[in-house]
Amino acid sequence: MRVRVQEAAFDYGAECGAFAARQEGQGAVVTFAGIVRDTAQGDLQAMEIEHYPGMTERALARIAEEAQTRWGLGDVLVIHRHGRLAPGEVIMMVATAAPHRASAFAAAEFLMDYLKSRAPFWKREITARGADWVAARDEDEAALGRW
Amino acid sequence: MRVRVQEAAFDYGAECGAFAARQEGQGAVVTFAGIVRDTAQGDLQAMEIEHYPGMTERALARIAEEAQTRWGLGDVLVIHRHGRLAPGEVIMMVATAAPHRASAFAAAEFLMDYLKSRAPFWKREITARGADWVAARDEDEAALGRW
Amino acid sequence: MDVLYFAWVRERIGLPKERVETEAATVADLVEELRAREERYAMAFADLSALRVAVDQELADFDAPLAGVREVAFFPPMTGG
Amino acid sequence: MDVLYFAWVRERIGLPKERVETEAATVADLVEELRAREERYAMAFADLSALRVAVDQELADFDAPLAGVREVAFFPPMTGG
Repeated sequence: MRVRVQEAAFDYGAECGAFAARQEGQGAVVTFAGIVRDTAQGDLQAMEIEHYPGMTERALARIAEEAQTRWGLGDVLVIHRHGRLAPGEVIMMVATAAPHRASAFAAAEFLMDYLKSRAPFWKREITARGADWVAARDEDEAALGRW
Repeated sequence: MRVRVQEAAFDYGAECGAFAARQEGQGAVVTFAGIVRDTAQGDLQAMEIEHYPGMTERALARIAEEAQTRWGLGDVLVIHRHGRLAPGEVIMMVATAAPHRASAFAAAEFLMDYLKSRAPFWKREITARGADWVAARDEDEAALGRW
Repeated sequence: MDVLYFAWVRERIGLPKERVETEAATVADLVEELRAREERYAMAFADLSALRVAVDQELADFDAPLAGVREVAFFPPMTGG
Repeated sequence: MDVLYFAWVRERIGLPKERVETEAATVADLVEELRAREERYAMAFADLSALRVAVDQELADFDAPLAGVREVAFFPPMTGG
């Protein structure tokens, strides 16, 4: 299990490749990548991500541990960036490995649902119109109900 | 949308990286990789995958098109190998890109469920004990019921 | 028409593909003709619930009509992914 | 104890962190003390349903006790991922 919180960019493809290559006895790998999406107006200059150092690492480690235990994962990886990102950049990723696909998919979705609403990150969109904090979506909170 | 059926190995990490890099306006990328898993006895020498040339490409293209339409995907990729593979090798992958994670996850699971039971591939495990065709699992057929 | 066999169906019958001249109206009729040929065909087609069929590269049922069909394939349930 | 503010709570109050000497028994009591200080605190804490709180880096409720606590943080609902 690995959890990384960092300002630096990371190579999503290289992380996926290395993760899959180190799985022994696992038949299924699922990955998710969150990408900085432009605004509806197409004028996004940057996405700024604030976080709570210390609590962030603890929250992510706990979520990853719970996923690993609950679905008997062979491995789990979480990487989340903070700071200033450009449109198209990868914000974060998770990867899960399990004997069969159902567990790998469920665990990855669980990780994402909890990470979205329970890990202390806050996004702000910077455009020529100003800087706006991204509002939490009701469906993200509601998504936790299924686990 | 890209569908590839090939005997040659492919670089799963490089495919993930290139797929994520070419997404514009999509916030979520999900990938799945199927890996050759050893037998319970730990004596797998190779996995042989037979397929039905012609029908395979048609079936995969149709499944990918349906996923793209149904979940409004920005992009979808399917790669599946045939021939002889060693334990630990990547058999196949799918990747989906969508504005939000729920669509990307659902489409990837749909692709995998249909690909497992509706694309003409047959796996055979080669061990010192002989060569055994892998039996279809009832839960794979049952998984189609949810879509 | 061309008749194709895959996986253990191919192994039991002993060939991957053959040309079959038939007046069979449906896939099920074709199966009856094949079964009557030789023991290896009877063995391969012993349990139709363990078999799948594709007609012109589309999955089909055993009651599918064969008029105008160029290619029929028989194989076990698929195990890709 | 240390009191931390993040995102728009930090912006409204105008600082990321401050040392607060308090006898408040619960988070809610602490919020009342802070609200009474200045308008910017009253503004930041106007609608508690829009806020989340962490006590010693664990998510908590507003009725959580503060005995022995070293760090309290206030912030809006999280938007990671």
